[in-house]
Amino acid sequence: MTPFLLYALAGAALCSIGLFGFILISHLLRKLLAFNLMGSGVFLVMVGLAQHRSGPDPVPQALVLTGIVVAIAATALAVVLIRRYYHLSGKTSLEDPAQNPPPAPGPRQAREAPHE
Amino acid sequence: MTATALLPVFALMTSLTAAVIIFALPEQKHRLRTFVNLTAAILKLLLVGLMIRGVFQGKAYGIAFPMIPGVEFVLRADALAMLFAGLSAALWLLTTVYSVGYLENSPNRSRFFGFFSLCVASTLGIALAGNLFTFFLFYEMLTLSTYPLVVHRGTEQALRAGRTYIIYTLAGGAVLLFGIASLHVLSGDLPFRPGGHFADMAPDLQMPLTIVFVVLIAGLGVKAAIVPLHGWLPVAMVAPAPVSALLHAVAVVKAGAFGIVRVVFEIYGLETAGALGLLSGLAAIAAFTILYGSVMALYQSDLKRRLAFSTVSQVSYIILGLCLAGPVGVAGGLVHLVHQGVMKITLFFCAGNYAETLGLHRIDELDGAGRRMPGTSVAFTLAAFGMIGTPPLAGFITKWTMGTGALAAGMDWVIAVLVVSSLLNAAYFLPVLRRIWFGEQKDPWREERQWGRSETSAWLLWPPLVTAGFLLLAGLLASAPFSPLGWVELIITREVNL
Amino acid sequence: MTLWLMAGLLFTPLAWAVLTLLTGFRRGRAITWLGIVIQVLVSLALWAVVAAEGGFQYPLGGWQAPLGIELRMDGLAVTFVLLTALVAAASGLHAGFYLDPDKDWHRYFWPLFWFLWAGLNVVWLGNDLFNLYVGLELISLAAVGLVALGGQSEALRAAIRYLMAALLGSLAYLLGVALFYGQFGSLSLSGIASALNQDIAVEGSGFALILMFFGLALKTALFPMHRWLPPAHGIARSPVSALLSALVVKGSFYIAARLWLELGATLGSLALAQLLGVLGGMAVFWGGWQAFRHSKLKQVVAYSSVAQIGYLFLLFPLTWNTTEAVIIQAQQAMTLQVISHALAKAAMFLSAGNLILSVGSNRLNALAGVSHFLPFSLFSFGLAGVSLMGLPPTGGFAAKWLFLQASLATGQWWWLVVLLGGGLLSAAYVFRVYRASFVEDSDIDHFFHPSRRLEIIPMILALLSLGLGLMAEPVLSVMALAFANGEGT
Amino acid sequence: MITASLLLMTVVLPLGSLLLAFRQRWQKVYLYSLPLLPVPALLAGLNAELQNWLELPWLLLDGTWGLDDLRQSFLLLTSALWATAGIYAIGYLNTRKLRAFCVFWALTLTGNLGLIISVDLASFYSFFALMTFAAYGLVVHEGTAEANRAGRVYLTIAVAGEMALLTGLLMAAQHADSILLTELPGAIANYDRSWLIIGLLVSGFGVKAGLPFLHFWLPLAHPVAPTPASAVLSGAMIKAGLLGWLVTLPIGELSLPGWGNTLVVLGATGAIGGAMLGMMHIRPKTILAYSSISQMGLITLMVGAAMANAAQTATLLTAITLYALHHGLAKGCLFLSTAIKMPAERRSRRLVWLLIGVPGLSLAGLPLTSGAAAKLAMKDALKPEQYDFTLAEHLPLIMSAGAVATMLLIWRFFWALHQSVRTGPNHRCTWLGWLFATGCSLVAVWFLPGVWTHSGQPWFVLTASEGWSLIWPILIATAMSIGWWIARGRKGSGVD
Repeated sequence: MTPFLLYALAGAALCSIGLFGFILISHLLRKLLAFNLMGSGVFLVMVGLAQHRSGPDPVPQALVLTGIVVAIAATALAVVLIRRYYHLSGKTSLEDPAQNPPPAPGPRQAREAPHE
Repeated sequence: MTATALLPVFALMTSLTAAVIIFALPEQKHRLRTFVNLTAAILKLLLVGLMIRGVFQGKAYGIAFPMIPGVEFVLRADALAMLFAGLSAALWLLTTVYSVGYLENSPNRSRFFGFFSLCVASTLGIALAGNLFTFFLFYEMLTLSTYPLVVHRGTEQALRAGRTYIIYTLAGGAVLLFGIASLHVLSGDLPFRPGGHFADMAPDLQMPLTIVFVVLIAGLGVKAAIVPLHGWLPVAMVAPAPVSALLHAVAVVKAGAFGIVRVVFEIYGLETAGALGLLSGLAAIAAFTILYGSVMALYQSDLKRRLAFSTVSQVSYIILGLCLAGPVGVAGGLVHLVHQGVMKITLFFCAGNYAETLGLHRIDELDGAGRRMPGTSVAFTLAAFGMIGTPPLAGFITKWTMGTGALAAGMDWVIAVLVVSSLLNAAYFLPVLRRIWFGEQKDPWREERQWGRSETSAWLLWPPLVTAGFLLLAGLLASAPFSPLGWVELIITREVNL
Repeated sequence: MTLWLMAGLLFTPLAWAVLTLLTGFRRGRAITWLGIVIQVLVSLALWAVVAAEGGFQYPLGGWQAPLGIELRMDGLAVTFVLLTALVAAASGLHAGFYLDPDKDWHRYFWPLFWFLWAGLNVVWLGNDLFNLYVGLELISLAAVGLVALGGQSEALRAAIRYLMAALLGSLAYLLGVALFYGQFGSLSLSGIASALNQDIAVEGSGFALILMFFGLALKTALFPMHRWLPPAHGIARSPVSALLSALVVKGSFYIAARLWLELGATLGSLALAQLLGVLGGMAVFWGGWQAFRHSKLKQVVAYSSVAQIGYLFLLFPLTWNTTEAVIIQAQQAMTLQVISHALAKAAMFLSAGNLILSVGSNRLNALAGVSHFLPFSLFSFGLAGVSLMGLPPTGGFAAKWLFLQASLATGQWWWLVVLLGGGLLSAAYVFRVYRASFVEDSDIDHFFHPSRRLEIIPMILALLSLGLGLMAEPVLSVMALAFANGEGT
Repeated sequence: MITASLLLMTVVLPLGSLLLAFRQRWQKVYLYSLPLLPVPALLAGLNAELQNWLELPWLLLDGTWGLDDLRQSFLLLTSALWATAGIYAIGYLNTRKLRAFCVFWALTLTGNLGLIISVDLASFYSFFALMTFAAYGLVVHEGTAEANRAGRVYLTIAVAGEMALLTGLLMAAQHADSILLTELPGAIANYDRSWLIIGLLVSGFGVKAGLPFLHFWLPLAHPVAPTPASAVLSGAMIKAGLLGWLVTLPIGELSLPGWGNTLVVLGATGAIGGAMLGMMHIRPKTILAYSSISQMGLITLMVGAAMANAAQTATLLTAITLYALHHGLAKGCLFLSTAIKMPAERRSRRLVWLLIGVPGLSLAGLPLTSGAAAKLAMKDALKPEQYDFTLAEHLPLIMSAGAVATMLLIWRFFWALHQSVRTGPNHRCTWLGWLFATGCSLVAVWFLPGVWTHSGQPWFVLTASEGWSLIWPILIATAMSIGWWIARGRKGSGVD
């Protein structure tokens, strides 16, 4: 039971919690947070598992760095989309519009906002 | 690759390029389109004629290149191929002429003629295909290119007919594909070869081969309209007359029959097929189809539907002929490939003329049509008598040859089938003739179109007359060297080698 | 020589992405077309090289793995590179005419387009699992952005849904990567494979494989996980849909296929193989049925993608411990299916776009009487349809034929049902479109003829997918090179 | 050479004449050309050298045409009959549906002549079928409901007959491995299932020959046709069936008593039953039709005998030929006479009645007529002692009964004709045709080959010397009809 394995298990736990949230939560921002949680979980697993060989291993660090960058990019894109979506539809989740009638259009000034 | 090797490709190309050009032409350029059509048709006829001469002198034309790993694309011009190719080339020219007249100032002509050319291209491809795979390739191409022709009118009825047609044919195609694929797994890529490939097969192959044979026949039988796979044929009658003529005489139905010929002769080989006990079963089905089609035809009051059922019955003559498995009987079957084509196309041309000129579709409207349209009616009469098998017309040659073959093969019951079906043919054709010639016209024609002194447009009148002439000559000069019978005997001596 | 080619292949897309980011739509278009020319030439050259000399490894910038990035350039990869070049070029050109320059957000099409292309090339060439991950992410993010270009809220909804699915998928994949690295301390496929060959499979590494397959299947929209695809592909602008259906989904599948071919023999199991195959089969039927039911043209096409992707997954059962010959056959079938589907589907989406442009409606029955006007696009659509139906002589048929051969050879006859039945089902929905266009009752007189430039592009693609069946032999021979010189499978 | 061209012309001329049907306004010309159509056949019959086959290798399945003495006499009879009927038709026909009539006339003519000159099976069957189907056009020409019904019956039975023929010929040809008619009898003779083939052929041709139980169409169809058509139908075409029998059945090859009996029974039934049925009718043409059945019945007797005893074939064939010739011509001119209108003035009317009467009596075998010759020939051909099959000894009885029946029927005909005849002028050609026919039947017949002599002395003399044996049936019949006439209380009698 090395500490590294502990990290790995913690990572796995984070992962599953994140997954749990990612699937169950319908609010988009929280979904996104859940995703980030998962992401960190995965990174933790990566770093943790890689250590059990003799000596520290540079490769996972590099990988995780890259992974974090990718995750940030993804998050950024997601945030932009969600924001835009909210402005257009005034909704914060993805239920089928068929189920609930088309919502009142989002905040007007946001619609006219030139930078959108 | 010499020019002779490419001759089949050129022949194929003529109609393909014609199709492309026609699709590219704007709708209203009628003269130009007609010109393209006719030139292509004539050119093709010439090329095929060249090939026929070459094959007669024993030349071999062909081209082959690998397509998919383990499978070749093979075009080959042997005598059997020429039988079918010659038929389709000759009848294409006539049908083109006819359709030009038939579709005068109707919409979507450019679409029609485009697919029409495609359809003929695939027919030629089927004729020239050198192995089952290539055959299948063109077989499916035919299916696709005929669909637009069937639904050409775009009416609800036409669309429904098209649906039935496509369901039947595609399903049949799938079955056929399965058969071909399994055969391929069993014994690799099989070129068509006289005598077939399984003359000396391993005993453990017998069972799978039998199954595969059944599957293949089932797949091909859809197009050949073998009962109970014939359902699409009568429905497809809503298509314009030239299309029905083509479907019945050359293209679709014949493709199926021709495929069966290829499979029986050049994949399995008559002896093997007989040894596996497959021919007798096939013969039984064919005989049943013959009788069933004729009986059904009796009950049709629509002229084209009656003709359709008569096709169902007539095409199975070809198959029955094969099953006689003797040189003479086989000759009877093969020669019917041509004879039935010529006769049936004549009948459909005439039916189309009645519909176009006088607006007659039902048989009981035909009273006295003979006096109004003598030319058409003479053609119709000749063809009808040919179907009945009256000498000296083409149909008689078929029946006589098949009959002799049946006796030679000791399958006397076939004679009974022939006689009964001839009686039935007489029973459903003679009344029509009686109405045409001896019926007193009761009420004015439905929608009559005047063409001055002539009974109908020359475009419509001449094709049936010419084909009627063919079927008369095919019977009268049956012993001449280049008559269908003569050619078939050449095939048999050369390729079927019985 | 190859150095320059590789450099061109990988860096022009990125460079062009940055360039076009700085310009407006019209200038971006001009720049892009230049880039397209370069890319196509480069890809052709590389293909020629590989065809002549066989595949090779290419350490990027001279740094060796694991820290450096090592690219593998084998026949399969280069074939897909060339395919990408073709389809992307076609979509790019088409988009140039198709997209409305006056909608300012359309300018973002170009950079996203280039990022996508870059990502694809990375995936085709990537040799270690992590690079593949990066490539996947690049693809996903660019694709999502492209979908979002639709503008209205529906598009965004689809985009977000897509994004979520993609993210989940890539995380699952990344987790798998982590586990692998933890076990074998190597990221390169070949490294892991050799490690596996030395000591028997470590328990649990099967789980990693399953995780990765789950992630990739999610991104490839395999049957139960396909829900995100139809809205996204349906709502996106036609050139985008073309790119997505033709290439993007293939990216993730390609990785799955490589994993399976190299690790499957040891880590995989009959159950897994059959499961994937069955899911594929269900995808074929379900997708076909949905396509048959839907009344919106692009929805039909999108669902047909679901169905067509299903065929790809027959690769797994057909390569599970059988003879080398059959494995090759199945791989060839898979490749042909990928190529022909890519070409056909791109042609279909582009021509569908033209048709919608012409009749001004996305509905199927709005096509009534269209065939009056002999629109080129209808023919392109039809030809592509022929390929989807798997009728000769199209590439779709060649693929189906090889699949048939493989499944008969391995005695797994039940896949015949999928192959033949699926073909008939696809015929059913394709013919629904034909039928609609042949209806005569409505005499529409308004028909906007799109410019020939728009119509010729899908036609070319369709003809390519048609000719593929006749040309299958040479294409496959190049593809087989990699298998020949050991590298890869 | 000359033979070849004549034979070809026999078929080509009538077929070529169809070209005249292209223009409505040529129909008169066509009508006037009708008598010329059979001329080549006539010439061929008169001066073609026999047994000289004309090979037509490309025709059908290797055509062979030619004449032997059997065919020659049939050809002469047929062509002569068609020619005279053609002349008659010119006067008889009104302009309505003229073109159609001419076309069917020409076609039927072609068939009828062609089947006589064709030696190979395919062309024989072709011409036979052509004749069968074209004759339908003649039968229904009047277009009346009765005609249509008759036509339907005719066609139904005819098609059935054709099929029987096709089957029989097929089997025969396949067994003979040749399609030369001359080969068939031998082949059939030594074929284990010859009974089947013979049965098919007998019934197939029997339809045409008015064999009992296959005859139903005949009394319906012959009368409704236009008179000249009836003449050829009953005079010539009915003989086509007979010819069919003679050329295909294994006559002279071997003795088949069984078939002999069958045919004799059928023949007797036809000869007597036909006459009896005929007595029921009052329309002259119908009566004549029945008389044809009865006469063919007598011929069938001879055919049966020939089947029964190969040794007698030669004599029987001459007798049959003679009988056929005589009956054809006589029946022809009787039919023609049914449409003759009586001249108003008395003496010439007597003359006409005489001219009508003599052929009638010749049918019954009046001495010095061809009928007498035929009957004598039949008598000594059918001497019972030459045969050993069961019914042989009844033959004389049957023949005498037949003769009586014939005579009765003739009286009935005269009476009916007398009832229905009208007075008025006749078209020139009507006279001409009828006189020609009568001339042939009374005079020309003596100059036909094979008719001239029998065992050294000329028939003409024989008929006189054998007078009594011929006269008594006539007398009996006359007596019976007079009795019947008295019984009916002098209400309208036979001749006045």
